[in-house]
Amino acid sequence: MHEEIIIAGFGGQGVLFAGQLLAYAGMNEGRHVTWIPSYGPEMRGGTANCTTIISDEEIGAPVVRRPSTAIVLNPPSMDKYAPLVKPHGLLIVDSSLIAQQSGRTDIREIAIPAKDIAAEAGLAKAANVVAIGALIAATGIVQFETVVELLTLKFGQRSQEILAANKRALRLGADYVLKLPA
Amino acid sequence: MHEEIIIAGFGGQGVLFAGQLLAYAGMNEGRHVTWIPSYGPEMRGGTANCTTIISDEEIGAPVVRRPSTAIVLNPPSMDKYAPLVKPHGLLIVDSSLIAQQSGRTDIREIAIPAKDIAAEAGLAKAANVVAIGALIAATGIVQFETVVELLTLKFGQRSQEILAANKRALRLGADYVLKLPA
Amino acid sequence: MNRELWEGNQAIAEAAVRGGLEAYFGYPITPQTELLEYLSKRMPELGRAFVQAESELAAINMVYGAATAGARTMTSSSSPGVSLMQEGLSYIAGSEVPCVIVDMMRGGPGLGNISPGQADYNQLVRGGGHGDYHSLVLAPSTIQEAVTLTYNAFDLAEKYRGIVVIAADGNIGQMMEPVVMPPMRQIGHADRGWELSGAAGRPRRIISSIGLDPEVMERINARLQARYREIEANEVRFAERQTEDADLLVVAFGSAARIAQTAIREARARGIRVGLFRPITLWPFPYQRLAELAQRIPRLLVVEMNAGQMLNDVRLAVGPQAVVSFYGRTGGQVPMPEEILAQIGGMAPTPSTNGARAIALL
Amino acid sequence: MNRELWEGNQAIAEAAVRGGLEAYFGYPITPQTELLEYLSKRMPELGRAFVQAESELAAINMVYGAATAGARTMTSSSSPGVSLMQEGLSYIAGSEVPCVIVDMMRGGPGLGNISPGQADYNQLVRGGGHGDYHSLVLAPSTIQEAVTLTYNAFDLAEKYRGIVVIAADGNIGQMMEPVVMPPMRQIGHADRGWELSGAAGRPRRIISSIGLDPEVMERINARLQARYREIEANEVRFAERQTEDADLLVVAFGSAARIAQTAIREARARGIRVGLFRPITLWPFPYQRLAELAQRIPRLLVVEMNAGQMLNDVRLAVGPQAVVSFYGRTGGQVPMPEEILAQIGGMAPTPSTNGARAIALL
Amino acid sequence: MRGTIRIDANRCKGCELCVGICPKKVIGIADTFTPKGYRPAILVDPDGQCTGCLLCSTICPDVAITVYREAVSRTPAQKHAAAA
Amino acid sequence: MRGTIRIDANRCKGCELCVGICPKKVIGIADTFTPKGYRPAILVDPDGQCTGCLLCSTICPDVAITVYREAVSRTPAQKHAAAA
Amino acid sequence: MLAETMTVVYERPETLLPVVSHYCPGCSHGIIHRLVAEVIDELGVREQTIGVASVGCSVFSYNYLDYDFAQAPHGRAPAMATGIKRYRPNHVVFTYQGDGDLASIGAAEIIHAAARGENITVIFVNNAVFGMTGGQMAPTTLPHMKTTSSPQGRDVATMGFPIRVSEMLATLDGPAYIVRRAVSDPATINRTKKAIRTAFQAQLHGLGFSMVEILAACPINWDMQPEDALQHIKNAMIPYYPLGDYKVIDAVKALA
Amino acid sequence: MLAETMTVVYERPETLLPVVSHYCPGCSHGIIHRLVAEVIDELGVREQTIGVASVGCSVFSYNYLDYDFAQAPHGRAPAMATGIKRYRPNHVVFTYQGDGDLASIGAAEIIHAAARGENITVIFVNNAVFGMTGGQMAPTTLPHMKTTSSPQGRDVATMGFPIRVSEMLATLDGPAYIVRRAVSDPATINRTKKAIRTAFQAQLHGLGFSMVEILAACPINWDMQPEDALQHIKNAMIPYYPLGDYKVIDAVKALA
Ligand SMILES: Cc1ncc(C[n+]2csc(CCOP(=O)(O)OP(=O)(O)O)c2C)c(N)n1
Ligand SMILES: Cc1ncc(C[n+]2csc(CCOP(=O)(O)OP(=O)(O)O)c2C)c(N)n1
Ligand code: SF4
Ligand code: SF4
Ligand code: SF4
Ligand code: SF4
Ligand code: SF4
Ligand code: SF4
Ligand SMILES: [Mg+2]
Ligand SMILES: [Mg+2]
Repeated sequence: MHEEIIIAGFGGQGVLFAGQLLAYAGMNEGRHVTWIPSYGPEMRGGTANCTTIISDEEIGAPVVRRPSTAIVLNPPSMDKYAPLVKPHGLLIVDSSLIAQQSGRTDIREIAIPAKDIAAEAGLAKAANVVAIGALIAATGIVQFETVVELLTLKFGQRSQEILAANKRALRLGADYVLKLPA
Repeated sequence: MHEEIIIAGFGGQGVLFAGQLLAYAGMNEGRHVTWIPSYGPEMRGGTANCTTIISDEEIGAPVVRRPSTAIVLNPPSMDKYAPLVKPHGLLIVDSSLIAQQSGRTDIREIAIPAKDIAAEAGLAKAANVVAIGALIAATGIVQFETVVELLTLKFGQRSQEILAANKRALRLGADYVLKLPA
Repeated sequence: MNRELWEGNQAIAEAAVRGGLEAYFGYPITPQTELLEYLSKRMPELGRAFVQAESELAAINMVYGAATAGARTMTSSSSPGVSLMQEGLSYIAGSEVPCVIVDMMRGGPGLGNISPGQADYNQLVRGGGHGDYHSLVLAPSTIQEAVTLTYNAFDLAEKYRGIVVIAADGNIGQMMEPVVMPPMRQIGHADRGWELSGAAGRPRRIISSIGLDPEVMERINARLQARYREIEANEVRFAERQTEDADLLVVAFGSAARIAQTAIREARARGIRVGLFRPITLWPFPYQRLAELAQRIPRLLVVEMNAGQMLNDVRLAVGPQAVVSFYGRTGGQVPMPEEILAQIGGMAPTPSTNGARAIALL
Repeated sequence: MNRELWEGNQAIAEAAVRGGLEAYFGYPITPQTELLEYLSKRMPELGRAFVQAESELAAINMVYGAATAGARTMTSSSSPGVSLMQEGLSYIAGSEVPCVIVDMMRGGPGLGNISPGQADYNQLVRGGGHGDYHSLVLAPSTIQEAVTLTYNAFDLAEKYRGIVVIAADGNIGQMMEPVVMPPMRQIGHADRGWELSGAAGRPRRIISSIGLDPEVMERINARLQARYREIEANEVRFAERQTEDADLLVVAFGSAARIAQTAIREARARGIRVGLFRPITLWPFPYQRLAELAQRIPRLLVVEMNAGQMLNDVRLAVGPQAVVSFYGRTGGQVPMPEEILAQIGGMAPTPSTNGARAIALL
Repeated sequence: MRGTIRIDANRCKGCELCVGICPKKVIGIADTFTPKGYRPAILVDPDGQCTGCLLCSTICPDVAITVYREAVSRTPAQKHAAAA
Repeated sequence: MRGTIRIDANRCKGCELCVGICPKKVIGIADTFTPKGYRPAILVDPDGQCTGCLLCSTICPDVAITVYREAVSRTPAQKHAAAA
Repeated sequence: MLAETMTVVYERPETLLPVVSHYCPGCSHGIIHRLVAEVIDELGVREQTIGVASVGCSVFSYNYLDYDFAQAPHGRAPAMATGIKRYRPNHVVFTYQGDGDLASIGAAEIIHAAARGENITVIFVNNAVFGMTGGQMAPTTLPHMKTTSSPQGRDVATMGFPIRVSEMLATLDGPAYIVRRAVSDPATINRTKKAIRTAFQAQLHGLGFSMVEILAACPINWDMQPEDALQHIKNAMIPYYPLGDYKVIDAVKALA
Repeated sequence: MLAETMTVVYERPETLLPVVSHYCPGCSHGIIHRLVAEVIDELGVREQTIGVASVGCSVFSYNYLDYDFAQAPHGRAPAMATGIKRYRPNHVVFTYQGDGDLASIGAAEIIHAAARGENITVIFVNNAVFGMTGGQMAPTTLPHMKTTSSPQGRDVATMGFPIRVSEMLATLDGPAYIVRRAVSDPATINRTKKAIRTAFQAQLHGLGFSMVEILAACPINWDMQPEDALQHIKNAMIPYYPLGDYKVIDAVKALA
């Protein structure tokens, strides 16, 4: 197994955190992992993206030009990354913010209203976690439970409320995908 | 012809000027010349020395370890340079300040009380010029007149008195040597 | 085995702390800032010295000061900041005190950008400062390796009383990877015989790089050169992968090497037998081993994130009988595995002379 | 022909003035100070800009500023001061503005001493600063040559929109020799299309070395590299003496070369046929010509006032089939003709490998 | 005095400084997003309360606001002075 | 008070600062040279006018002067204080 | 809503290019850029102006201000400006520098440009933090303030005290005009603009070094809402950095 | 002449090594070295003292002062001293710097060491000229003074004004003790010694940054007889650089 996931959006949408979450999960499941961010010229408010690789083999390049999966959380990222996903790859799109579609037929495209779902879960900011839930449901790249554990580690001590919302977001994201027609 | 002259003494004794005087003279007589100073670690009051080379051929190294001529104006310079003069070379020693002798038998050694002679010429500081006079008389390395012209250029406009004293110093230096038993 | 996910900058900082770092001085610059930030918290916690200096110039001279006082000391920066340290580095080398420098190289020249680069190779390896000196330059290609090298860098610096550089780039500095951290070392050490600790019960000591008398200065240089020969004899490090059966050798260091590794895997999958030679010490450069390999594998592809700086050393090692191609990306561009693969695929055995370089610049 | 006796520093200063120097910025340091002192009088006399900067860092950035404004501009320093200029030089290179730098090298590393040295070779030639850039480095071996090179340096700098370095040492800077001074040039020039002169009747211009997008930065680098290839094609300079019948080739630059010349004369007087190859451009290095010569004369003695810096370039040029010996004096020591002669005499045809250097350090 | 403003939604970054400063409280935040992803400020002034007082344009860091006033003939110099 | 001084001719550089400062004018310049080539200062005090006032030693840049006074018993600390 | 009878009383200055800046929402750099542009427009000197951008968030000020521009190494803008001004004495030369740039790494260059009385104008944006690199402590960071490199707050015992640059430079004989202003509300903003204008006028009259220090907000690194950040200028910064005229030579006073 | 009854009332301090210095006749460095040695001796801290020599004529101060010593790059002594002091906080760390070193190339380092309140002592020898390199203009050179790099005299219009370092640093909150003294005659010399002692005492008590600026003579580069040079300090330098206490925090006052 060798998965390269790019997650992209505006700064502040938690794309870096989402990527790290995956990397931690991969590591905890005994895999090789790398995570690497890339910032735009802007301090804040610009675009941000990161690449997480989870692999059974030692990882060479931590950067990829064409990921096997892309999660895009804003329109510019959609424009940039949708065409780059490898054939047979996966594209996850936050349809709350992105109206268009990639138009590609050689990949699997999941449009999920992540932001709205997050709001529904009680934490509008957790669209990133919704997207991770969707990714897990679509690929099984890591175990759902591994991520729940990590969320617990991360938020558990700070606020039970936020933790619960994040768990809900993860669950709802996964459920949304599981309910999609296959 | 290829002459390498080291002139050495305390800072302030005009050793650098003496060397430049020779270099100018050599140049004006159509020769290749170089002049190069070397300072000790001390700002002032330390030893100073310079090397002038006058040659019919293009000059390579502007520095020499063993000069064909050394003019030494203080005891430390005597100690340092007397042993370095090339065999058959020339050593000019200001005997007003330096009591010892080199003890070398393979060189010509001229002990001249340059400082006293300079005082006699009316300019105690002109021991350096006395020594140049001696050098010219002993070697004919440059024309006496060339040096007189240069002194005139240098001091003529500033002070006739100083000029006259320098000319006297040059003359007396030369005379002293010419009168030595051959 | 306790694997933790560490960001490169922070991992290096923690490795330094565990390796015995007693005094850190630095100035923010991307992509190294997280290292400084980490230590701004970690060092005071441990009661060790941390100063955010007013500049890289001040930082390197604080390091110089702490080093003369006997501290295990370090600074970190990125390319333009390292340029500002050149005078200080030359002084440190000239006065034979130990220290560790981390350079998270970025795209240049000038202000350039904050993307990863390797164009400080010459500056670090050939001496960016004046005078005849060398730093021991270590180029990790994983965070684990960066940790190990940093942890041991202080010992090396002290052993040879000189500068050890960890030469990495934004890839290494900003990525995260699982790491096993080495244990915390005790700090504090016996008097080493040269450090400034107050002339109590012994004659005073002077640490200076002056030799106003050239004879004295030449003796200092002779001592330095002798030590450099010793380092060349003892400390050459490199890694080889799949060189046994290779027809083609990729030579790359640091993050370029790990990227090349992906290309090599792909090439092998396509039946092209490629090996990797990765210098870990950029200085001393592994000339000898590379020369041996080139006897057997006379086709080499040098991959760097610069316009061909290590290339000179490779050429020096292998001589003109080998075919040396070069693939370089500059200005913060990272070569992608596919590009390297294309170079591997397209490498025709045409000779390249030493005078003219075959530089592929996109 | 009007021969005048000039001190090297002053001669270079006057040559710069006559070559069109419009703005000078510098900081005192031995053995360069006389150059600055000379200009402190000469420039204001002519109504041209002179500033004694607060440091070499400030000086190089004043030069950078004046260069962006279109001035023919220069600074001068010596080794430690040049180390402090590395960041500025990298910026100047990256933003493609022309300037001239004089480095009167001295003994190092560190504070070292004020005696002549050549140990800035790597710093000047391989890039002391970060990023992929080159300066055109000119190494005069007489004052007349220093004058001519300086006089024309501004044209070169402008032609290639980059840095031209006059690399000399205290020997050249402080000695006096007869010189024929070139005539005074008119100053003032037409708009060159890039200089900052106020956006009057044209779109504004920006001079910057930033390329935050690596693609942009790589394009800048590609442009620089293309220009460097052009310089390599056009500007290689060297001098040869008595190479026609030589059995042994001495390779040396700057004042080491003129000293070697004395040794060669002596060697020839003793019947040993020795020739001299003297690179005038240290970058671009005359690889090709030296390679040709080494085909015919495969025994070379490299003489430098350092621990063997140009040596690498000589090795790159001649390859392993030639026997390359090295004689270096360091730390401000000047090799004497007799010493070089002894090396010439004693040069046995034993092979030297690229990995290990044969450095004679006294 | 009667005035109004125009907010360039492309430039506005939704910092809300104008919202806070407006003495007439006629600036609000839109529900839409700018191309940069911000919710821009909008004028909500059904009653024409804006006086053209220039406070919003003075505080706006992104110079996104143009201010208008009921025409009074003025020279360009005066116009500048008003802005100062 | 009666005093005297001793000038270390090896260290003296003949700057004449002591000569100028001595209120008793008992310091002169020798005719000889030091190893460094300077004419050193010498005490010329046939009448024992020196008071040990410390002015010369205070001004001497080369710390070449040791000052003595008619014995009055004093502790080392006082000795230092006197120099200050 | 825009009646026919309405005329523009405020619009973007001509030499502030119509592009969206890279600054964060609420960042004071935007306001200060505007003020510079307005002053240059009003003085009508666009075509003889040369700006020197520094390293900091304002490194791209040249993307917004429509003049010839150079970009200086971190801290060295005053040296570059000196080089430009000495060669082009009739041009209007200004630097635009942050507090990290000017007061930390560039302390020597600003002092010496001021001491030389270099006839340039310095726009000094003091936001008490290294903005661009992500909010590290600057020499101007207030005591106890938390930053990414003073995570427990600036402890003056180990990290030193903030530098009051205007006061420090005012001890020099070189400068003609040194004042401290703020951009915390419309009134202070308007006063800042006046000061910027005076500074440029001083230069145009050849009176020597002029600098306007401007207390500014970096809401992102202060971790505050833009409005709170402006409040923070008033409540925390101004007490430590009093607004005022630190040096105004008579010839500059006479300009008014 | 030396009667039996005589005792030594002044002799060379113990930690001033018995060697002939390289300084020119009449150079003030010699006096100042002596004062430092006397103070260190009197405070009895030789064995915990670490000196930092700078680049200038005093580069070899370590040849004369019998303490552990480091030698700093030009201008960077305060940074080196910071590195030493942070690692050895209980040692007495001082720098010995000339005006070229401290006020020209090293302006940033001295300001920041002062602003940090670094607990070190700075002996600042202001002789208004670059002595070591042969008498070029320093930032401290008086207006109109001729030097080898201001051959027509320092023209303040193009070369700027002298910097009054003590006044400048006194604007900072970091320093504990900043005074200006002179060595123009025995009285000023004795007062200088007192100040040096106070400065070191401040450090010993952990009170922070202390600096004694000392107006000093460089007879050689001033081209004056030593005695005239001391007069010049009085007549020309002190009027421009008034002697005095520029910053003395209460805790330092309490030491006296
Ligand atoms: C030599 C060098 N050192 C460090 C940096 C990294 N750097 C870029 S901006 C900056 C700080 C800028 O802070 P400030 O001047 O206050 O500007 P702001 O971003 O706050 O407006 C630093 C340290 C650099 N580019 N060059
Ligand atoms: C980086 C660098 N620049 C310049 C020099 C040359 N230099 C040596 S001493 C000196 C000036 C010293 O003047 P000052 O500090 O006033 O000391 P003084 O000799 O007057 O006591 C200079 C410029 C140097 N050694 N290093
Ligand atoms: S001009 Fe004044 S009243 Fe009108 S919107 Fe702006 S702040 Fe409000
Ligand atoms: S102040 Fe400007 S940027 Fe901020 S919300 Fe209002 S219009 Fe938008
Ligand atoms: S101690 Fe006083 S009286 Fe005696 S020689 Fe010295 S200055 Fe003169
Ligand atoms: S003051 Fe000292 S150095 Fe000067 S002449 Fe007197 S004894 Fe000699
Ligand atoms: S980080 Fe701060 S200074 Fe930089 S753009 Fe954002 S708010 Fe402005
Ligand atoms: S040059 Fe001046 S400062 Fe230096 S030793 Fe001589 S008198 Fe003293
Ligand atoms: Mg800031
Ligand atoms: Mg001085």
